Amino acid sequence: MIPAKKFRNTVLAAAVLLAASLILSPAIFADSHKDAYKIGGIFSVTGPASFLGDPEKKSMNLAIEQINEAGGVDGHMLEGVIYDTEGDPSKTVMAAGKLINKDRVTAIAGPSRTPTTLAVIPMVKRAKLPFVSCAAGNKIVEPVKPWVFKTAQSDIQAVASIYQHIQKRNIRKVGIITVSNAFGESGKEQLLSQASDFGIKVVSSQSFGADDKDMTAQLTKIRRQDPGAIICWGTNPGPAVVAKNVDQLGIDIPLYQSHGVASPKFIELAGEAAEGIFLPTGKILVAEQLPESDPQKQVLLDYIKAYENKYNETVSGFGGYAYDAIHLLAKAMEGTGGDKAQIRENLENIKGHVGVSGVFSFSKTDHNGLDPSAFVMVRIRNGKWELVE
Amino acid sequence: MLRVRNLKCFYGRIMAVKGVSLSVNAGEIICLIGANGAGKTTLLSAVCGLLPTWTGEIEFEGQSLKGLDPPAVVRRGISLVPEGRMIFPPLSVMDNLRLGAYTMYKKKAAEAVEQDLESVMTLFPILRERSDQPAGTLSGGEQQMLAIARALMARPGLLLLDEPSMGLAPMIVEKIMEVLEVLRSRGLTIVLVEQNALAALEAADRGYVFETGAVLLQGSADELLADKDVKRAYLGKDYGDFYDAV
Amino acid sequence: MYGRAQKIIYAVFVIAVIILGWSLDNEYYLQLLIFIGLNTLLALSLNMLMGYAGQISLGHAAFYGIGAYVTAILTTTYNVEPILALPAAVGAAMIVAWIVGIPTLRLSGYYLGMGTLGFGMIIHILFREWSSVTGGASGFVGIPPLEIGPLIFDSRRSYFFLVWGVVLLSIIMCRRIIDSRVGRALRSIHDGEKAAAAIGVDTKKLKVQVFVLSAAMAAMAGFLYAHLIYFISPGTFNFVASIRIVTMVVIGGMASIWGALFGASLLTLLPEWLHAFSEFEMVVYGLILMSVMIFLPRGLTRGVIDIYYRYRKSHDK
Amino acid sequence: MQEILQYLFSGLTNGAIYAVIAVGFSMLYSSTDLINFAHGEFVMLGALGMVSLTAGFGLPLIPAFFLTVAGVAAAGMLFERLAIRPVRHPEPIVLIIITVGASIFLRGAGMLIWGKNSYSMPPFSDHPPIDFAGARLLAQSIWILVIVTVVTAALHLFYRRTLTGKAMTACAVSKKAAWIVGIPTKWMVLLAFGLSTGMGAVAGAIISPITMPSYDMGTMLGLKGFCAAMFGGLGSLWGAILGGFLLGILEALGVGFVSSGLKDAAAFILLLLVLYVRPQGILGSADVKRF
Amino acid sequence: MTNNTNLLEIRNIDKSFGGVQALSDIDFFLEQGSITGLIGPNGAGKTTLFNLITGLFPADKGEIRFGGRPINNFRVNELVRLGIARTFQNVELFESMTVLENILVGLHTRTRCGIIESIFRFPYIRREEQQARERAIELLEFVGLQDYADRTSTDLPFGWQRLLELARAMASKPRLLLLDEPAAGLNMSETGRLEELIRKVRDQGVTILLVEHDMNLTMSISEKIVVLDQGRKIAEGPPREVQTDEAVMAAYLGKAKS
Repeated sequence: MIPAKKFRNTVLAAAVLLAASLILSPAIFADSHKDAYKIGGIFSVTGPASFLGDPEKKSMNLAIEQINEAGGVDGHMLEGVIYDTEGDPSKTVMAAGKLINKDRVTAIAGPSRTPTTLAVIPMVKRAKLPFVSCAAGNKIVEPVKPWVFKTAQSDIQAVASIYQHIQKRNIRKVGIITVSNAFGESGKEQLLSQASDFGIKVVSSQSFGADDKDMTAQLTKIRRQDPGAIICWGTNPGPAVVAKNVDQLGIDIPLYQSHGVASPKFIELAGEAAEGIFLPTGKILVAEQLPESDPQKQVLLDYIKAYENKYNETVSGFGGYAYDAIHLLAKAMEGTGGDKAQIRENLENIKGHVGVSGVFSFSKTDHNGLDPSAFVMVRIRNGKWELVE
Repeated sequence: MLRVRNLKCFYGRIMAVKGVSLSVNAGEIICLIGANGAGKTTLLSAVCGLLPTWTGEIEFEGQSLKGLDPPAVVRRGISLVPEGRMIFPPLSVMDNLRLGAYTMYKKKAAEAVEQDLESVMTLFPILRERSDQPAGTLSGGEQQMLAIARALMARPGLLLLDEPSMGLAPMIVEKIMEVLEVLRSRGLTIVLVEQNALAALEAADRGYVFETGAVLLQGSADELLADKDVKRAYLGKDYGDFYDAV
Repeated sequence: MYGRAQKIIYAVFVIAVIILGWSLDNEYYLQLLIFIGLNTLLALSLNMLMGYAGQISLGHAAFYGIGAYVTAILTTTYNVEPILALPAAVGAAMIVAWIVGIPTLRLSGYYLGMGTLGFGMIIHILFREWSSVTGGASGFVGIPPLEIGPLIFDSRRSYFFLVWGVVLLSIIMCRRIIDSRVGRALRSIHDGEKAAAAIGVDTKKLKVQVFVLSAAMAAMAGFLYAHLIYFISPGTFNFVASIRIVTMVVIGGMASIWGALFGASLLTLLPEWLHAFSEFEMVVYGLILMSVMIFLPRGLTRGVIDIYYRYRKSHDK
Repeated sequence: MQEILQYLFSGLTNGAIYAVIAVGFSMLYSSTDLINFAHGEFVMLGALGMVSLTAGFGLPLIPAFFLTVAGVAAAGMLFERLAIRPVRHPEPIVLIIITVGASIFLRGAGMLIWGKNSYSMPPFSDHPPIDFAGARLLAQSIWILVIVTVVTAALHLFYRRTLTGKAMTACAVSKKAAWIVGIPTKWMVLLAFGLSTGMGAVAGAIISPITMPSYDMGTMLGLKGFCAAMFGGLGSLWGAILGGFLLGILEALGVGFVSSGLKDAAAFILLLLVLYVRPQGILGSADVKRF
Repeated sequence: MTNNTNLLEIRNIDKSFGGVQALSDIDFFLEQGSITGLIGPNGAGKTTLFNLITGLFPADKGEIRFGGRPINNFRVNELVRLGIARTFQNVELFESMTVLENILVGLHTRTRCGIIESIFRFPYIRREEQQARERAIELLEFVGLQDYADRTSTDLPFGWQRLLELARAMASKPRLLLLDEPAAGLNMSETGRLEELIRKVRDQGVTILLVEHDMNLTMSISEKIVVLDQGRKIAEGPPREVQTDEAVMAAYLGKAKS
């Protein structure tokens, strides 16, 4: 009665299933243990946030190389294992799982973006693993989670820097235009919530899609409210389009950008329209112009030189997050023998670590460790970054 | 001119033509008649390359047509006026005609095309009147004329017509048959597939009667006209009184 | 009877799941298998619609997302027990599917594709822009672990059993539907909608019904996903995700339950393997997708079986 | 008033882009009944190819433009030859997956060739924005509008005046009828691919100065173009143009009068309504395909 | 003239497509338990009429009554429920299903299991399924295909596929069965078997409307013939009468030039 073909297929399927389960069974997976400290990296090397992930991956490798050349941590070499998240939370979780359970890393640096970081946090919490994110979103360290740290400057400080600057110039009304992704949204939140602290009113809040090609409609709408300045929050190439559109529409008020565009790429993309734009950034873009007294100057110049030598490309403002993360982790690993809890403890107690993105001083209540001095305001003039006071 | 030997055609696993042999001599009008589903259209499809799944032999002017696609068959000099006319409704009458000459243009014979246009428009004056109208706006009979004219534009040696009288008023059918006579007098060879047996046989020299994928009868048109079996192929056996009445 | 083969394979399935669940110590592999399970659910759900009923959907991730977001909002914002949020999540997806399905499923071919694609985009934009409720583009944080009475599914192993239990139930459910009167009617729509109608199948109603069912299964997967990751963001439910589900179904082989399992496994594992290609990953992935469709358009499982039979046939002669 | 004019300008610029992309979709559909989900990637190739040829190889604008379009068209034809023609049972779903695969492949290839960065490209002419009653229009937008008009007119003439164009229409009307007449339909399909992807490249090339092209720019553009094509009526040249401009203008007005965040949703909601009420699109008619 | 013994009444039906008059003023009826042949040359409107009766599209004008009840605006599946079944010219079997399953689909309107019931397989559903299978086997026996129940339907020889389609149509317990060229593609002996089968179906009380080009079959089996030509009814009557009708001869063979 059984249709022979169907029966055979069914049995075949059963056999395949059984075989698959045997193949996947743990005997096959031998885990490697080496005497090196393994540090995992998860960055969005490809995908929409590759402008972050790519330099971060390179900087992480650079940092590990430097540390190993200097003899490693207590004689242990560092070994980096880096996976690509493509900016996708599910993939990030997979990658983190692989790092934690298959590669058995001691600590993780990355991911590059806020949503991917948020997706990983429950895992590191469970795995009890030191974790240093490279993403900007404030949700990551607010509220403080024991195992979670971050090196990227927060939106809070970036927004504060901008508003301070605007306040100084006696501007009371601003229009904001933000990209409709996590970065823009987080910026928008801070821009709206901090405005009143500086006596500033947001008269119009617009958004644009990450792939949009023309923002004149949004800017026209902003212009109608007659603001004294426009603040754009996004990552390339959108803000460059905004800059060009502002130019095109002849809107003659100051334009502020976020630290999301803090790379030479922005100037290249926006071209002449970039002239006169203000933005808060880590000091890396203006390292040369820093006063000699600045503690970060030497660190920055060294990093820039090493990066540009190794990869033969201009340094961006983002790779530093991973560079700092690795150096912080290495510092915290000293004398721990690889004990994760110990490393975490050490991380929390690091004070005055001079990094690329600022001077880090962590504490029980502050897992970002940066103060507003991590940011400087720069202005673009003649296609160059110029430090403004 | 055209020789078909033991042709078997398949649609998937169904054999629609079951071993047909026939021959067409230059300058003849041959008609293939028989009820629906007798395999006439299938045979034409096989000849003009639309249906590649056949066995047996189809020769045109001594060369096999095996493995040729329709454009290649058209270039060899066989044009088909398909069942249902298959004109291009949104294109103008003129464009339909020019497309008929597609292979001619590709042979760099643009001048010949202009001559041919003139000649088919003389043959079908109505097409000249309507040359700028979309072909879809023509009446059924006009569309049929257009379809024939379009096929002629490729300068065929052999013209295959599939049911040119379908759905047309008797007067128009008559007119079309007259045109076929004219064409034959110009040296064109014609194979005519028809359900409308009487009109077709009157125009034709010889005929083949098909029934369920095979040739039932063949002979000169006059013989067939007189043959009672032709009617049988259409209206079924068991005539009884019918014969007496006729 | 036919049922016996069925029971054997279910038994093997259960044994395989149990062996894997107890023997695998590595959370990474458990997690990988959990994702395979979730993707299998998605592929099964779309397979009912696309493989069996022959209706394309390019927006299926929307239902996945609705399941995830509804439970996230209920359990986190309103502190509803997860187990109570489940019917709401699945029910919401079903209601949306019903409302959208009635006008959309009248379309066919690319128009149906476009209609479902547009629907998927709208839902995705809704997740992204309605930030006061959904957390917007940065995502929704703090979803609690799944608790059912005394059971707390907060370890990878327990979740593995949960997900694969649901997968098994879904497979049995799909199997039963397919082998029933409704299933035959569905398949008849796929084979020939005209003939199906001529035989008395109310094709319009049935298409909407299977769309709703399919949405429910996808929402179930979304529910499980939310309580697995504790975090969701709109990007997981975008157009690319919809296309990925379609790909799983087609690569595995349409109208085949085990094909759905296979397609889901392959498309979950493939990126893991392709890490080795690093920068070339996308290129290789695209090539694999194209080649499978060009050379084995009936999907890998069917394709291999076809080749096997062709081989057998040529040897029998 | 000035604002509305500015919205219209914004809509026209975006609309022109959508229109050219939609034409590519629509043209291919009318000839082959196929939706090329990789179309957006050909737009990307056009834009980045333009950048490479001008900035990288220092070619002047005009030869670079034609070389780009020709190159991308050739790539499109190669794609047809290698990935579409061998398909034995060209069902929509199989073709969808193949073109989706192609789009992933091309994006990957784009990433390998051009890296992950965005590029900048100078406008075709260095002219300050033009002022109309207080609303400003970029010189490049005018370039876009002019080129779109020229290309559309050229296409129109190609389909109406040339034998090959008419043959392609004939193929679109009925492949079988065209075949019988002696038109090599396979070649026509190949040509349709070349033209369609060439149109994609035109779109990419003309928008390269205002979009800052990168390897992943194609997906969203492709989707919007697809939307526009459906909107106007799949398979109709003027439908695609109309659909593109309508979509662009509606988006701009949506930003102006509704909310910038929901403008994408507005486009898709409108699309669904069109599909429900008039599936053949605004200009398309259910049974006649005509370009 | 409503007659109780008339199962189907076609009254003054008009139908046009885009300005082309496909049917005009068609008027005839089918007597309960009779076999009627519908013939005419290509393009006469037979298929259009078929589609009107089976509810694929509505008539422009006129009325169709089934069992005394107007059915003009009924949907296809409702008509099946009422008892109208059809077969297709090109045999539209469900290719992914076995022979038995094809018949089971045919029983769709005579069973009632829904999605929920199918998932839980309640006892009465199992019983219904069991009965359906038994009924399906009976139907296969009726057409002589019982030994091939588990074959894939499209693996059958073409002639058997016709029989299968007929059995599938019978599964819905029709009162009226419309056969669209059932003999197309069959050889002589298969046609003979079909003829026998059609009579057997009629003997079960099913009224049959037959469109067929095989005149031998049509003439021998039908009690009445309706002839259409160019959308009009040109003759109606017993086979012999129709065969001698001059209008019919002209429609088929054309007029000789006089």
